[in-house]
Amino acid sequence: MSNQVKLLQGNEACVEGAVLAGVRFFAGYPITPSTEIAEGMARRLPRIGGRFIQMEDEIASMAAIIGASCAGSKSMTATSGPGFSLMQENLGYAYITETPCVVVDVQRGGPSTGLPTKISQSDTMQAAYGTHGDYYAIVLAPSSVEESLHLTVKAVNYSEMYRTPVIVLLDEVLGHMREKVVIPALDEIEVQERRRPAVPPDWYKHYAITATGVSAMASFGEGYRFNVTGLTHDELGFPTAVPREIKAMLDKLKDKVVKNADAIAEFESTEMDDDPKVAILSYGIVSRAAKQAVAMAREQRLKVGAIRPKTIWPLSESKVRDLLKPVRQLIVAELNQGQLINMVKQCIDRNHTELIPLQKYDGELITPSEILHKIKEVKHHAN
Amino acid sequence: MSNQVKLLQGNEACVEGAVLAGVRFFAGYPITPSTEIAEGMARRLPRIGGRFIQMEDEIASMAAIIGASCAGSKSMTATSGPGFSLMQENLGYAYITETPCVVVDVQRGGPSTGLPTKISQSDTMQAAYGTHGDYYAIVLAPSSVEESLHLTVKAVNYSEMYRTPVIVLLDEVLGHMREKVVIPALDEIEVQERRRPAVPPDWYKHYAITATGVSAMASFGEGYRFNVTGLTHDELGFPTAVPREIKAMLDKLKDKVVKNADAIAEFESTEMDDDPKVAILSYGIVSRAAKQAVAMAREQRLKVGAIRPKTIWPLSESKVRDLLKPVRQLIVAELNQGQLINMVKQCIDRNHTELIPLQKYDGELITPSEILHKIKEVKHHAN
Amino acid sequence: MTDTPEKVEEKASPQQSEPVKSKWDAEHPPLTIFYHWCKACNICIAFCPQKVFEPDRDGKPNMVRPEDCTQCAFCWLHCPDLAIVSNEK
Amino acid sequence: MTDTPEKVEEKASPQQSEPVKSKWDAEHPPLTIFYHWCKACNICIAFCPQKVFEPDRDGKPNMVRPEDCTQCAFCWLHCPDLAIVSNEK
Amino acid sequence: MQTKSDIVHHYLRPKKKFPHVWCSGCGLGVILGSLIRSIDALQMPKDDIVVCSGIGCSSRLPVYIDFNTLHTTHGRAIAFATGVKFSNPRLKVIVVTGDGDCLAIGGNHFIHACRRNIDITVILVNNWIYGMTGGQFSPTTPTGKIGSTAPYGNIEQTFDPTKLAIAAGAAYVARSTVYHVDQLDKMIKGGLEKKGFSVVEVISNCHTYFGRLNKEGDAVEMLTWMKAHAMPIQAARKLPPEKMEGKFVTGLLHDEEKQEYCDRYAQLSEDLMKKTEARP
Amino acid sequence: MQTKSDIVHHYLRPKKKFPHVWCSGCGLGVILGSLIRSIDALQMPKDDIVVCSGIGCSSRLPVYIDFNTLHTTHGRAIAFATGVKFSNPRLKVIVVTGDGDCLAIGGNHFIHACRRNIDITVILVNNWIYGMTGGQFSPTTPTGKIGSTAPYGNIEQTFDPTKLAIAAGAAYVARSTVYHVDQLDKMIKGGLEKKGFSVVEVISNCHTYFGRLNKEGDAVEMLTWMKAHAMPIQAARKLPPEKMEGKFVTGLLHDEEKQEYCDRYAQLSEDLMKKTEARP
Amino acid sequence: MKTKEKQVTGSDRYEIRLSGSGGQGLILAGVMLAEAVGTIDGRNVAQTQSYGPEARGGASRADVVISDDEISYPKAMKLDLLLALTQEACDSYYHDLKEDGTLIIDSHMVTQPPTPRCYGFPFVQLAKSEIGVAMVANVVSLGTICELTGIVSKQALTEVVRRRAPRGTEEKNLKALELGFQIAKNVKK
Amino acid sequence: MKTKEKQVTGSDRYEIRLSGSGGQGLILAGVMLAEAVGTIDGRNVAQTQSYGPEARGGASRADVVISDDEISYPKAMKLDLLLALTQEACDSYYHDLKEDGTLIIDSHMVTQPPTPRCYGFPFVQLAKSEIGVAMVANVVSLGTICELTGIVSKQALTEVVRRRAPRGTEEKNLKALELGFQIAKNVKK
Ligand SMILES: Cc1ncc(C[n+]2csc(CCOP(=O)(O)OP(=O)(O)O)c2C)c(N)n1
Ligand SMILES: Cc1ncc(C[n+]2csc(CCOP(=O)(O)OP(=O)(O)O)c2C)c(N)n1
Ligand code: SF4
Ligand code: SF4
Ligand code: SF4
Ligand code: SF4
Repeated sequence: MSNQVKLLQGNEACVEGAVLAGVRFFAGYPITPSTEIAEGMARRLPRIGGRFIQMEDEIASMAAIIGASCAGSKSMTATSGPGFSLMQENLGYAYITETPCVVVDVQRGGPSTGLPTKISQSDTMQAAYGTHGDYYAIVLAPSSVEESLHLTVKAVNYSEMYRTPVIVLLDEVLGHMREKVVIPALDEIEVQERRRPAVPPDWYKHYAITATGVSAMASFGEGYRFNVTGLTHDELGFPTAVPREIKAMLDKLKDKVVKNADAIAEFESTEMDDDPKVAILSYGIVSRAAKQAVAMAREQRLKVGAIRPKTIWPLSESKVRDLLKPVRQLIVAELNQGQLINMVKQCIDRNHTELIPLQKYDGELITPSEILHKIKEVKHHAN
Repeated sequence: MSNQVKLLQGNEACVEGAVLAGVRFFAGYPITPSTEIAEGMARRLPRIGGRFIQMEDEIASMAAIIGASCAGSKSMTATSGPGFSLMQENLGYAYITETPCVVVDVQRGGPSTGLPTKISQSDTMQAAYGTHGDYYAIVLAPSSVEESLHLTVKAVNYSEMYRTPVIVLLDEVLGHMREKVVIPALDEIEVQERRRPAVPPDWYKHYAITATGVSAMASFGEGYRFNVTGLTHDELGFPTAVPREIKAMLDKLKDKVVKNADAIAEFESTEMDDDPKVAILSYGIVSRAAKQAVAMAREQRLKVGAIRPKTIWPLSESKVRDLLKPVRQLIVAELNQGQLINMVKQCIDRNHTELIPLQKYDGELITPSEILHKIKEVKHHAN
Repeated sequence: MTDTPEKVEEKASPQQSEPVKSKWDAEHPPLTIFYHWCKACNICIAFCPQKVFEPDRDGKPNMVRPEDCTQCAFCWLHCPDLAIVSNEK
Repeated sequence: MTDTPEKVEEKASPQQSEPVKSKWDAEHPPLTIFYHWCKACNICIAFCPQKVFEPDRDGKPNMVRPEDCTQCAFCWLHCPDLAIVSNEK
Repeated sequence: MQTKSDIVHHYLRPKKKFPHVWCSGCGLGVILGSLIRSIDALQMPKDDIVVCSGIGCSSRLPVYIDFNTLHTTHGRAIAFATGVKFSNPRLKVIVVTGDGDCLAIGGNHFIHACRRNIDITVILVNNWIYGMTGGQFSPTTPTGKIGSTAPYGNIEQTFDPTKLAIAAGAAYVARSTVYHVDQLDKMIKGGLEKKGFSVVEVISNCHTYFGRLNKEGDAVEMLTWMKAHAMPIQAARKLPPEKMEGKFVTGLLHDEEKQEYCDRYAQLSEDLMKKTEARP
Repeated sequence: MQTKSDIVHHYLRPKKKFPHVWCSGCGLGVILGSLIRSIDALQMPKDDIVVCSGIGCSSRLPVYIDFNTLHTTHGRAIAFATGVKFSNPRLKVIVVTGDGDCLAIGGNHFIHACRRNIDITVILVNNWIYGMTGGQFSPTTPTGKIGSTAPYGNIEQTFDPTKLAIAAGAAYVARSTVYHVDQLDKMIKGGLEKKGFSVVEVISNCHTYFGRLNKEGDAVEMLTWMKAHAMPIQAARKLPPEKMEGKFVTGLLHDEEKQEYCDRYAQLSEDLMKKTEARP
Repeated sequence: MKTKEKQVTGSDRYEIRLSGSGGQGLILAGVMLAEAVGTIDGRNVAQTQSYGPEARGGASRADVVISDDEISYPKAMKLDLLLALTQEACDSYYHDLKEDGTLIIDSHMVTQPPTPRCYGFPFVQLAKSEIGVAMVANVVSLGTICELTGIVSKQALTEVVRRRAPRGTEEKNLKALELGFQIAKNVKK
Repeated sequence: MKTKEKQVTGSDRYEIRLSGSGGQGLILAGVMLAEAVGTIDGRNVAQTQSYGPEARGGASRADVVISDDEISYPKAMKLDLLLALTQEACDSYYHDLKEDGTLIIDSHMVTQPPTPRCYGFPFVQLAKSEIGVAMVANVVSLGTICELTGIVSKQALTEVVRRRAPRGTEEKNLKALELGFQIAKNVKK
């Protein structure tokens, strides 16, 4: 199977990535436009000793993958807006219990049933704030089919490394479009395993506070017999209401993500070398339109660049500020009524960089010419 | 019953407010620390011709109040974090279908089961971004038992006026504490009714685009026979995938809240008249500690003020900037790891106003002395 | 079995005294078919006990034997596109 | 009815030959009670078929008739706080 | 046209015209017709009827008919309907739902509504598959059959929705098929007339997915199968079990008088209000 | 101590000591003991046992025992347990859940697990009320009884969880009470031994809420009631219906052999892998 | 710093904590006190309590803050009065009492008072012996607090005890209140 | 502005749309074309399609963008080639075709072509008459496109049609492809 070239949908590439990264448990409930992921898993997993189960709904799907992860499986589910909303409660459980798992959300138009077969990026904020309580999400967003494979691998890896759920944000267009993908050989990709306890069961603390913020994790059935609970808990995993212990637990959840934000937050820059004063910020499939627009603009001698976060959350404020140093006018292009732009507002100095929204939310993809149009408008203002 | 003085819990005050404002349908599922609201409704409603039903879960509760609202009842539910997470999908349905209803979220510690009997303000962001898709929440947060009554009335009113769900954010301490409340006579409070259609059924458009962004609303059984759907829809309420119609629908959802943000967003200022350079921003019960701290600071000749948003969402950027004009250092005090502060970051110029976080998330309330301590630290820096 | 055709025959009994065959012809068709609604599913054609229909080029029902129609109601009750109505019942 | 006492008597039968009454006394109590776990629910006291217990000041079981204990097991099987164990079984 | 067979057209929405979205030959159109005829036969005023649904091909049905219609979220139609009905018990509330909508994600609302015995009529369209999302297996897909998420054959047991409904407390439970239209009309009419929670399971053909994946042919073949395998309960009762092998029972399976939820609440509320008034 | 009656203590968590959080006299402690004895009797290794629960007083049980324990979200224990079991079928998976947890919010997961017949044992603690949140009525609160959200008496019908489980496809269904401890031990043991989905409903006393609100007395009174009203199935079968009035049936109510979910999947997977290998 | 705050929170703010074990009815006592002060005496009042995560039994407390001014911070900061019906409660909360605050203990239950400067009454025993039920010790102590501090009017408290007492126990509770007044009077004398 | 963009998106980017009605197998044809170009000819390719909200029947289309460079924007911007098997499809998409783009229509189905400068073949009829099943009209047209434009190699396309054709229909599909080549050759001559 090594280094095969295949024509795949974004959803299918997710399946490939997951299988490569070692995912052997998938529980899901069908929903457009994510269903091909479940269908792919249903075909693949039983052939490689993995397990696929279609649950009665998304709540159960999320529960099942957490249970499976506790029992030692790398596990994953996939859904779209309505299902993602339903998963929020148990997703919160995965955050507080620090259980590795991956959730792919293939975005479609919302709210509610909305636009099942049309594109959107309107789950951007929900991916970080959808469940109650404080928590810190890691959210990755590929922009091509090939990257869907690689970021899924990365999502599984981060989830195991940091013992936390990781979200992959796709969208209807990326999920369904086909591009060619070089399927890497197993030895060409890095696969991370969760850190296993090195201590005997009696010494084991399921939530040991460590320098990195990440605790080793035993699986059920290995002799450790620990407790897992969604209540605030102490290092051993027993419920606690002691303020000091609660704070320690919540700090741990925060630190392991926020302190590693610079490592996790990746960006791609296009034509940023000559320090353009105008740039486009966008993520996912929209950044493909931005890239095209930059090429078009450059042909017209307009000095424009583009920036694409591959990691939507955590926000690395320092990285964003760094990347935006030359930029005086930033077009934030997104398929919603303004979500990414709010995140950017949090980190930048608006006296230095003006933010120009380019928002489309009618079910259609932003086109290169719409961006080019905006670039020209902006240039005009700037002059 | 007019102008009675009663000793009530915050949760009980919500019940009084709801009943006064005309709520006659309550569907809920018990959860600490909100249960007293359901219990109060169970006692009250059957006595006044209203209807109380305990549903099988929070998803069903949210569904039932939307159904009831479509049938013409002012309706409400109450819950806490885990239940609020479960309600998100159907809450999104209420937003897109523009169905009036009120959800009270009595906050406790999260994520997940977290700290069922302890205070928190960590659903602040979720209240605006918990469900998928673009939507614009109205979220009110009282800081006293009496205000719990009045803001519940206001929540019901806003919900009917703007045809949208309204969230009331309480917290464990406010929900359970008792203060005396003057129960207003019915003629002392303003009660809003949803605008009924003035046109004959044939002309009726359930989602008519109007100047105010709010459409008149008929009830089931009145002869209008309209369709309600969670799909993107046209003015009549029929599913549409026409980009123009989708955009119009989403703009309508946004505009009716955002364009009225200045009217909806209310603030309380304490000791802000002499333009203090240091101020405390906080909401809900925390602002009571802030007020106490301001009094303590003023006694010590420290020029400090406090600002309290009664409306958490929508954010009125202009109002916030206005209020903060004199302030160079703003202590943002909240019972979470930093949620309100992110919202503030979006509207202010950080070169002008430094933001100083004061975050407590160990299940205990912030005390006046903790705030005073922070004030002193800050003053020191400022000198 | 409470099979549709049987049942409807009952209801149809008053007409049985009339000479059924002569009532319908190409000019006085027993049914009206809304061809723009019809999706050519073949149900009426396959199940008509009298074989009144044959498929046209698009697979839609062509009343080739209108005179055989007994107004048994099978077709209009089973048309999933509500594209058939009787001209009598 | 598969009532607990009956069933346990069966198991207890080997002991029946011994002189039950003489086996236990205040020095050789039939049971050990963990008083710091006991929450004084009164179950053992109320149901002991031999009325072995009486409540102390806090409502916890005081073995006033240890010699009457037949080791029927009711008390330790029903103590919701797992506060009773037999010294023999 | 003013013939009786045209009656269905008088209940279609004037502003949203046919043809509908369903596949050629899909049983849903037949059910649409049957529902309309049943309502018409009972002379229920259009204005008083509320039809709720969830998400799925079946759940698209209400959009076409000229009643008060509520097209909700996946699986939750019955919970919404409970709100509508309980808020205004004068309304006649009908739910149209699929085997996925009602029994997979919506199973809990289904059994709880049965338990409450609230006066709602559920038309449960059982086509053994998730049609809308493209053919995944459902809780009623027979063991061994293919679905897009059961590419090697479904390994799960199935629900019998009528048994579940009876065990959970429904007052009226019936089954028919899109082939047996007269029986179907009768069963739906019976459900609508019943005061209490009524469930009519309708076996329907999704040849597009179930038929194609399982090589069970087109609409005509699937209807033929229904004709051959349905057994009215009266007949079934007389048959020895071996003769029932492979058949399924249709007709009125359960009918029980018991107090309806809204009634019971109304009575409680009335009593309380009298008491309150009685006080000085 | 090394007597047999002490066995329960050997299964308590060394690091989290008694006394437990439950009220004085709460039946949950009795169930805890029974579960431990049953496991001990079957000589199941501690390391292989996973006990899952949701949220509620009952769901606090796993925290005390020295197995792999998973205290999950309200109503979802069975769905989590499904993930654990299916991921590693070697593990023995037990769910401890309340009438609210299992039948109100969790009803759907319950019936679907029955349907799949996955090898999990559910100990359903039925105390007719939501204990943890302070006495709201539940789907098993008898009609007419008081709950804090049914201050004028519950107007809803109840579920019989055993009927529901049987209708939904469970392989083993039993009922006992905290009074009938020997029977309870036997029923739990039977459930644990059963390959497939097993449900043991345990009638338990929440005198703190149910008892107090309904004037049914303290733990002793409620246990006495159980003693008086339980009827073993063998006896019940022989009684005329009028003699069963007000009684409830205990014992093994349903026991059926059918293929278990994980087994069936394993077989499918094995076949496929053989085929794949067989290919060039 | 703490001492400074004491001054600041001064004015006429008065903070009371009623503490003991679950089941002693201290929350109800707190509610009665607050209701009397707030709805009848017409002062401002805020009553709070702590719910343990494991609410079944264990320690219990109710706080009541009273003031003629608006009450900003509703929780107790530094107690003016602490009632402790158990040793555990006394040990836990004594340090929250102002230096010159009033400590009232159940003299039978709190065997090791942290300071000799306190009032001790055998509330529970008296309730049992005089009224016949230990349950009303809470109301006995309310009466005592009323009589000793005058923070609530007798008439208001009596009214509220009558109103809030569980049905059928009104008489017993009023007697208990009276008993509370009485034993305090004896001390004051 | 649009005209300018045309230049810009130029390079060797080539955009194809296959359109007709649902059930004509145009998505599959798009996938075959993309797979041949991408995985065998070794060029870059992006294949997209539009899902209606009401996916049951109705119009259908598949777009394939081909380039030797990296493909930034994956959707068609201005078509180089439009295949239209129905009048409706032709009417809807003709305006997306470049001025100098290639239009290929089913000459029986598209009775009113928007321009005379187009290639017309009776794909559906030919498929029926020559191969015996209308279903393979999609593959016939693929063959024609291949032969006319050379955008995909014959060998690659043949390979993929063999691989992707529904089991049991391989022969018919290969014959259809051959037919497509043939009719195009006749035109080119
Ligand atoms: C929360 C949520 N999950 C999943 C979906 C996707 N979805 C829509 S319809 C459907 C299944 C429909 O099956 P069924 O109810 O049997 O109806 P049919 O289409 O077969 O008539 C699914 C899974 C959704 N819309 N919302
Ligand atoms: C999503 C959610 N909703 C509600 C609750 C609140 N809650 C906790 S336990 C419980 C009911 C418990 O009842 P039951 O399962 O019968 O257990 P018991 O306490 O009686 O043993 C409820 C409603 C919650 N924790 N999470
Ligand atoms: S074992 Fe039996 S007889 Fe002995 S004390 Fe216990 S209950 Fe009484
Ligand atoms: S049964 Fe147990 S807890 Fe209850 S009184 Fe006896 S020893 Fe104490
Ligand atoms: S997919 Fe199936 S259920 Fe849906 S419309 Fe087509 S035939 Fe009917
Ligand atoms: S509240 Fe009820 S169920 Fe909970 S511990 Fe107390 S007696 Fe047991």
